[in-house]
Amino acid sequence: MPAIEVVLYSGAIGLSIIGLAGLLLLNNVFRMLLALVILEAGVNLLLILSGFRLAGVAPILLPEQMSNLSAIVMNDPVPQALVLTAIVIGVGVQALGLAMIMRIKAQYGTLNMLKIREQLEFDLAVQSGVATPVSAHSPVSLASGRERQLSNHKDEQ
Amino acid sequence: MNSTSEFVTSEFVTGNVSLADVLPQMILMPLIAFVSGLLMILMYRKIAARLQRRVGPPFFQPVYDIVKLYGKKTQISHGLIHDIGIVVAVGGYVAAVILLPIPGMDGIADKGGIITLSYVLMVPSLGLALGVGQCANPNGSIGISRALTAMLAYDIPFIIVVFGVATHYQSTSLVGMINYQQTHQWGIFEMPLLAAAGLFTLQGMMGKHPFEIYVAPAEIATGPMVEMSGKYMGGLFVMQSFQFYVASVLYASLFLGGGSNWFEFLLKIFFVVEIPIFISFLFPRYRTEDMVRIMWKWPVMIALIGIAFVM
Amino acid sequence: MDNIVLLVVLPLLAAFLMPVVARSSEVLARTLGLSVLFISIAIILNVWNQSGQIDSQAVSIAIGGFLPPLGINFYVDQISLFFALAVPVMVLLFWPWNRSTSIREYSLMMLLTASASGLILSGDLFNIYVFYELLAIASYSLVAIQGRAAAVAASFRYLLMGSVGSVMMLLGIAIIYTQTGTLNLAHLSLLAPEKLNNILGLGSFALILTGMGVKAELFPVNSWVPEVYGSVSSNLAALMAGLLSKLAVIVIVRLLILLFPQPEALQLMAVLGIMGVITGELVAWRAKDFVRMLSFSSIGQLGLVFLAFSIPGEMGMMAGIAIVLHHMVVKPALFMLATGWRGSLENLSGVARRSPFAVLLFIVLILSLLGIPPLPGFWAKYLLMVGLSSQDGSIYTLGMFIVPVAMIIEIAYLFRLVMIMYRKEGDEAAVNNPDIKVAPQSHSKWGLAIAASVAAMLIAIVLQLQPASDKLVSLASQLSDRNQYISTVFPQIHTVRMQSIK
Amino acid sequence: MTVLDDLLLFTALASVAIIALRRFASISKFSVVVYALATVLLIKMSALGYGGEPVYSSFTVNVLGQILQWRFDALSWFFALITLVSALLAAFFMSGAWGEKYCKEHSKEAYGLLQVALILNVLSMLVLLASGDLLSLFIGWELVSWASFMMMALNPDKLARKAAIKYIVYAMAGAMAFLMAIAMTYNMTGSLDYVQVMQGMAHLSNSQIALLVSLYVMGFGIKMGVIPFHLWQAAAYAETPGAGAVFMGAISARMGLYALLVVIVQIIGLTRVAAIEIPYTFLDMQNVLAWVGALTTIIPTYIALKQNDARHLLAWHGVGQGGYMLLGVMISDSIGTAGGIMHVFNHATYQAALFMTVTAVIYRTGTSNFSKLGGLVTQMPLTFMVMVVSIIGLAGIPPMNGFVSKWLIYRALLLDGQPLLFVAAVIGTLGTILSVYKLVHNTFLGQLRLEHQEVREAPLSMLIPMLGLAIIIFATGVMPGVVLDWVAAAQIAVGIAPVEHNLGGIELVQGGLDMIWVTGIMFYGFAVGAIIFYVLGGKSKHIHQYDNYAGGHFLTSKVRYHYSNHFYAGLMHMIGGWYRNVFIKLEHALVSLVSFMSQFSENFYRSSQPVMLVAVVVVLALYFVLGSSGGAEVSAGVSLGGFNQ
Amino acid sequence: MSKLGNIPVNAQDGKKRTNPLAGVFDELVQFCQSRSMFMLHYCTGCGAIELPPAMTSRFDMERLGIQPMVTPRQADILLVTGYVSVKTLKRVILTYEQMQSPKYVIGICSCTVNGGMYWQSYATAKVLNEYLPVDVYIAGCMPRPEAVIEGMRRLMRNIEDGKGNAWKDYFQRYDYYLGNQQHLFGNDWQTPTDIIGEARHYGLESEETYGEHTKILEQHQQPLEPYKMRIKL
Repeated sequence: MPAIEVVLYSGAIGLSIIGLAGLLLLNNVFRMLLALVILEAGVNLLLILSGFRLAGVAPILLPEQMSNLSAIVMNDPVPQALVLTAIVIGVGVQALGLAMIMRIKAQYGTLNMLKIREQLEFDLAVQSGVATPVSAHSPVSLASGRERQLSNHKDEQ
Repeated sequence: MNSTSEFVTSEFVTGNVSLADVLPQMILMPLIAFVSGLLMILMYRKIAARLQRRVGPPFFQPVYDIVKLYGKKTQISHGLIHDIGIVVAVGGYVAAVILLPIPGMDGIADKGGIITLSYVLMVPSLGLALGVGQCANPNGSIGISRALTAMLAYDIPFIIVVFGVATHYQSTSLVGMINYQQTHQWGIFEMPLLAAAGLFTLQGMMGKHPFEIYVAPAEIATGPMVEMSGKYMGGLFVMQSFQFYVASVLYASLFLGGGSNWFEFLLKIFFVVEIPIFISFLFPRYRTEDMVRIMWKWPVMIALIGIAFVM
Repeated sequence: MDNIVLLVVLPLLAAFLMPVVARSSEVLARTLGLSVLFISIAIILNVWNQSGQIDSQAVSIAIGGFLPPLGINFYVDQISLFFALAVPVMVLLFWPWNRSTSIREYSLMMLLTASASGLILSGDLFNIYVFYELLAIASYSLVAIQGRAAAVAASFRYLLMGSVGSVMMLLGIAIIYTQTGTLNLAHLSLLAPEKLNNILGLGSFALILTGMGVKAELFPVNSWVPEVYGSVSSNLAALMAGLLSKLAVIVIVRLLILLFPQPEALQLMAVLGIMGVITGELVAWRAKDFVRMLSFSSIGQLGLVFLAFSIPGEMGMMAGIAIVLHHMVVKPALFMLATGWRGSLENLSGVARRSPFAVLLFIVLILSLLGIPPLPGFWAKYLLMVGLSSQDGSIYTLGMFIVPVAMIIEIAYLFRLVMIMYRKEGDEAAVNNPDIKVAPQSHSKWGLAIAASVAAMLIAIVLQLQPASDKLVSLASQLSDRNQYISTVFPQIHTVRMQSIK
Repeated sequence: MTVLDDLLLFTALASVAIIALRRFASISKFSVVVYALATVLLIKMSALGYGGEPVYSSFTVNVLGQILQWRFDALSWFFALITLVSALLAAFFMSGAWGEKYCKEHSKEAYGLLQVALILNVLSMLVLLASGDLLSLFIGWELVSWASFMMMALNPDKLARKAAIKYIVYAMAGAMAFLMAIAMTYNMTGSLDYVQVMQGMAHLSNSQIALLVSLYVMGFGIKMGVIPFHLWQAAAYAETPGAGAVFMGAISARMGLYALLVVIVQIIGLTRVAAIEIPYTFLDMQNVLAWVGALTTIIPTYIALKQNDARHLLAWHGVGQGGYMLLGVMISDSIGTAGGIMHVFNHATYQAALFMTVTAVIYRTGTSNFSKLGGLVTQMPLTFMVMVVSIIGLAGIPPMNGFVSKWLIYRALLLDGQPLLFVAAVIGTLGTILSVYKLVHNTFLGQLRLEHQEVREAPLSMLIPMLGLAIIIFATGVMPGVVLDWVAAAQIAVGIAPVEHNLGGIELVQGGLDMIWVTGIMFYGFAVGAIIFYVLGGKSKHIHQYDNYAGGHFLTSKVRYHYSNHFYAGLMHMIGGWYRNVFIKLEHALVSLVSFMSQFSENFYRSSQPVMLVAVVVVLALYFVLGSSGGAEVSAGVSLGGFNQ
Repeated sequence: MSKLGNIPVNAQDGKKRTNPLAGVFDELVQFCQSRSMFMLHYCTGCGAIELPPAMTSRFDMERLGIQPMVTPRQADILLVTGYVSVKTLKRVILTYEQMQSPKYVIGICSCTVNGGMYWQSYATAKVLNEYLPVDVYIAGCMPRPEAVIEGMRRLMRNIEDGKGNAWKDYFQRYDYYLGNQQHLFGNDWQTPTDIIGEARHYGLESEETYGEHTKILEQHQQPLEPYKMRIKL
């Protein structure tokens, strides 16, 4: 495999790994979204590379080339089309995610994933009537503590 | 054991018995049992007295007691079940006595066999228990609860012994067993361990010292008998004489070859009943749980080893 | 026949037109969605009536006249047609009727309809990806649009998981493409025994399974389920649990049959299915509110589905389809019952007195869910057990023991709930103080009607067991028939080639 | 339309009618008529009980390649007879005063539901008994389970609800084991039809048979309540509303034995079971099952001994007596199986009678707690009489029917040379005697409580079925041949040599049993006893219960002079320490294990990073992929840029 | 009436035998009764210490057919062995009433005869036969076993001769005994036993059975009818 391909592939894989690691290790939801963007970019790059030929040309078949098909090195157009779609979809998802982050920030006042999850669990428990609602100003940790208390409270066998 | 089984089965297939044939037996057998039982009680009391260096009661003392009890002017009943209890207690033993073969009288014994007999023997206990229950006296109920516990204690080794014997003779028919022993060898020589365990259970079955916790006069006022007066008590005395008789005849039939003639038979049953009597005044009374413990330990162990030899 | 395409096109158009139309006339916009759904149903019924041959053979529709493998195509057989029918019908059943619903939500519902229909009909791998993503976006938005903070947070977590999943799926598709150079399913199926029967093929299957699994509530990637179902309306939860997860499952199975001949792929699915069954039921056992219980029960049932489809051969296919179809009707019905019964299980104390009919329906539904003969759920479970016991592998043996255990746990928590429902009122004070009770309400007539008709359907199937079982056999044989797929899409392929594939 | 069709159709229509009419007052009369008519239909098939050809239903269903069919043979007929007669008696029992009181205490609706539950139980049992292949057997099985559950769940008490939940979980476990076994049978033999499975079984290896037998036995054993699955039954049956408990106690749990007879005895065959050696022991599978039966006679019986509530005591005995049936069947000779099968009939009669008496006591006094009863014999003498007759049957003492079946089992054990099993069976019987005495003593004997002085005899509608059952118990005890005819036919139906019998019992060269003679002698003995008592003894006076020896203490109504607490104190001193609640602890441990695993799984679903799971599954899946195919292919597979290939 | 010589005995000496066999059975029973006496020793005082030697190997009462019994239901003889306090007397009377006829009372020690060394105590009943019909008194403080056995033998002879009928007196003159008991214990005195009913049941009543004291008793008497076994549906 030519060196340049190694570089390209490792770059793409590296991007994916960075994205994935970011998603796993970060707690800030906005950063997580950015990590997702990086991950998608990496995977898209991989997809592109699968159709990439070193020194290839654009896949436009001219009539005079018909006689000598095997001599021509062309880039594969299909992955590029796919990636185009994937990028569009990715952008859509990211925009949706951003909008959601704004709503979350407005309502929960935090971007920390851990706190969001605890608040979310607590909200769900309150909605379903298995935990006590607390005022919006009470600290999240207190609420979650109470919720935990309640969930341990009654345990029918 | 195949030869045994062939022997037993070929000889002792009983045909249909007509009622007329067995009616004399049905009348005579309880009488014989009653008289022998009275003598056994007398023997029991005499031996006890002798062991305690006393003179002991006169010869007819058991008769005096029973006649006196039946001749009481007033007697209390706590209700119909109280009466029926005594009837069943006596009647059950009468039935059991009839089901036990004795020399020359074994017409009906084959209709039941040893398993039936050992269950018929529970009928008087149950009847008595019901009768005592109606007395509404907790001492009686405690006594019954102890008596039933005692039954549980000695019946387990007893039933192992019965199993061993029945396996040995390949039969549950008492008549078959006796005849086999008379023509071959006594069971006690063929199954010494089972015989020893059987003797042990005999001790419990007779309900005398040291296994008479259910009576415990000073503690629960003779337990089941606490409210028994007059003919009720008399019934129990009659029952006791049957009890001695049944226990000894059963043992003699299983291990000592029954009796080919009357003399031999009586000798054997009195000899059998003598052993527990001698033992009974040498030991103090066992508590209920101790009785259960000892009965489930030694006789069971001996009997199981005995079975291992028999099988 | 070709107007099948309209199933995708019309809702998609409606989705984009609706906000525009709403500017001039809101009523028109509202009716637009409904009318599109009715038209869709009419189209499918028409197709079904028109061509009796759909029972035995399938039809491939090339979009825009470009024949596969270059063009993209829709593949229509019994099963895809059935699910294509299920999409508008169920969307219609769980249509957000109330007047306050914004027009955006209707629009998203139409998007959902379009993408779902496309997903099930599509005969092209990348199209499947695209429709899947559309479906995902529609459902993220539908969840988030519920307005509550919890819904947004749940939706965002769902979005993160789903996006990563779809990236993985894209990666899988990339691998497949590099191996085979095509994305048409039929073509891939032709090439699969040579090109994909290797470790890369297996890897790509694992990636696709992970990606699609997010929607299909596959074991480890389903932690969004309780959060999302708990925060959205019952209608949406019913739609997602009943329909969308099943669509994803069917697509996975189709890919599995056509593309991945490796036994390891089945084993992977079996392992994840078993884990899903056991963890789902275990957590449901601990659940303290109704919706959460249903969510985890749904995870468990989907685990059963994966386990069933992982059994090679027609028996597994039958079992899988039976469970899928059964769960597809029962779970939405249960979610409809949940509309009145949100809240702690303890609060349901004595509801049987207030709404005996609903409780009766609930019992019938869960009996079928548990697989009590002669209700349809039993036959599904019976097929599953027979299928599992027919296999030798240790995983299947494990599954054969896990499934009963899961059922026992399921019966324990479901009937604990029934007993709570039949409690005398005031028998046991609720755990919490009274002001936080979410008091049980009476059900909407519509929800009860849906639950009742599902129950009636179940009983009708019991009375018509023989035809139902015949239908199941034909569905299973068609779904598992690779050759029919290939020969339908490429009628020109020589039969000799076909035999060599076999 | 065969008679079987008529019967099933009639019962089905009747259940629909009863469901529809459940709120009407005349429903109780109607249901009695229904069961009577159904019994008549069953009697039309009575040729089955004497070795007639099986009756097939003309209704079959073809589903998933299986043909479901229904038929009645002698065994089914025998069980169906017990079912319908106990349903008839239970319905009669609750048709009168008991039903009115139940309506008053609960509601009309509840009473109607009880009737519905009863007819559904009967219907489902008939469907089960009529099953002609394993799949229809399973369907019937589940129907019976759920019908029983419905019956149990009718009692709104907290204890009853708990028991019902426990029951249904156990029942589901059993059903699942059964289903697994069916699935395996199908794959091993290729069919679920009895005949074909029977043929297919011949080709299976011993290990396969062992697996099947253990699964089947687990399935059926849970229903029968054998050790170690005995925990559910007693509480569930005891807490069922009175008349329901009568029916359930009589027959419900015996459906397990029916299925066991069909599957293990008839289809698999006990010789195959006996051929399975248990490794590292000298036992075979049959021995193990026999021991399960023997332990089931012992442990629940001694648990019953500790109960302080009449219903619970009886229900525990119901579990224990099931052990005798299993033991009898597992001896596998004609006498033993006859004993086992006959015990089903006998048990049904006395257990129904006992539950009726206890229900009558509850009806009059409002409680079945031993500490709150006593001395009722003067107030309810007929009830007492029925109870005495039935406990003699339960304890297996002549001349009642329970003795005959137990005698058969003992005799078979003797012939088979099984000393330990024999001893175990006897230990069970002795425990039964102890606890039935406790039952009859603590309810009917001893001191009458002040508040029960005005208690009256049970009403006629409850007495008639009780007395009828008492007569049956005695009559079949004296003339066991009547039942043994049916039993012999049932034995032929399951492929065992029929027991040789006559009207009075068994004729066996090595010591038989003739109950007519035994009973005759016993009654002769009682007559002698009565003569001694009434003729020789003088007049006696009936005295008040407070005129009682109390060590010189003056008894008044303020002093409760009655012994019912810690009834077998001495025995418990000895064996009390052996009650370690091992099975309850095991059950709790199992629940704790599930709870622990559940918490573990829940923590998994609560992970804060949603993506973590995706990553984990991808990594694991890829690891699995690499592991499964070996690394060599990786380098070969990685050739990118494949379009030109 | 409190003198020793006034112990009322209804002697039936003048009984005529019309049929030689008429009394045979009765005589047999009487003989057996005399040869089989179960005694209930109510050990109220120091006299009880002399009973064990009388029963055990030195003197061996069993050769006379005398056996100890622990419950009044089975006993024939009530031995009152010493001073009787008022509280004890209640129990003695109850025990006596629970014994089954024919039954006999033997008062041992001087205390039962006239109060003995407790003659001026406020708390003892001095003369036992005011409250119970005593058959035999064995005086002495305390009487030795020989004396006890001699007393027993006397009783045996009485019974054999058909003279041991003091128990009938309790039924026939119940009013008298009840009066003395009421005098000591107060007017609300009642035992759980139904003496009047018993007297009526066995035909042992006479005019003196009833009187002013039985009327007092009837006023406050708790019902003593046994529960009849009845079938009331």
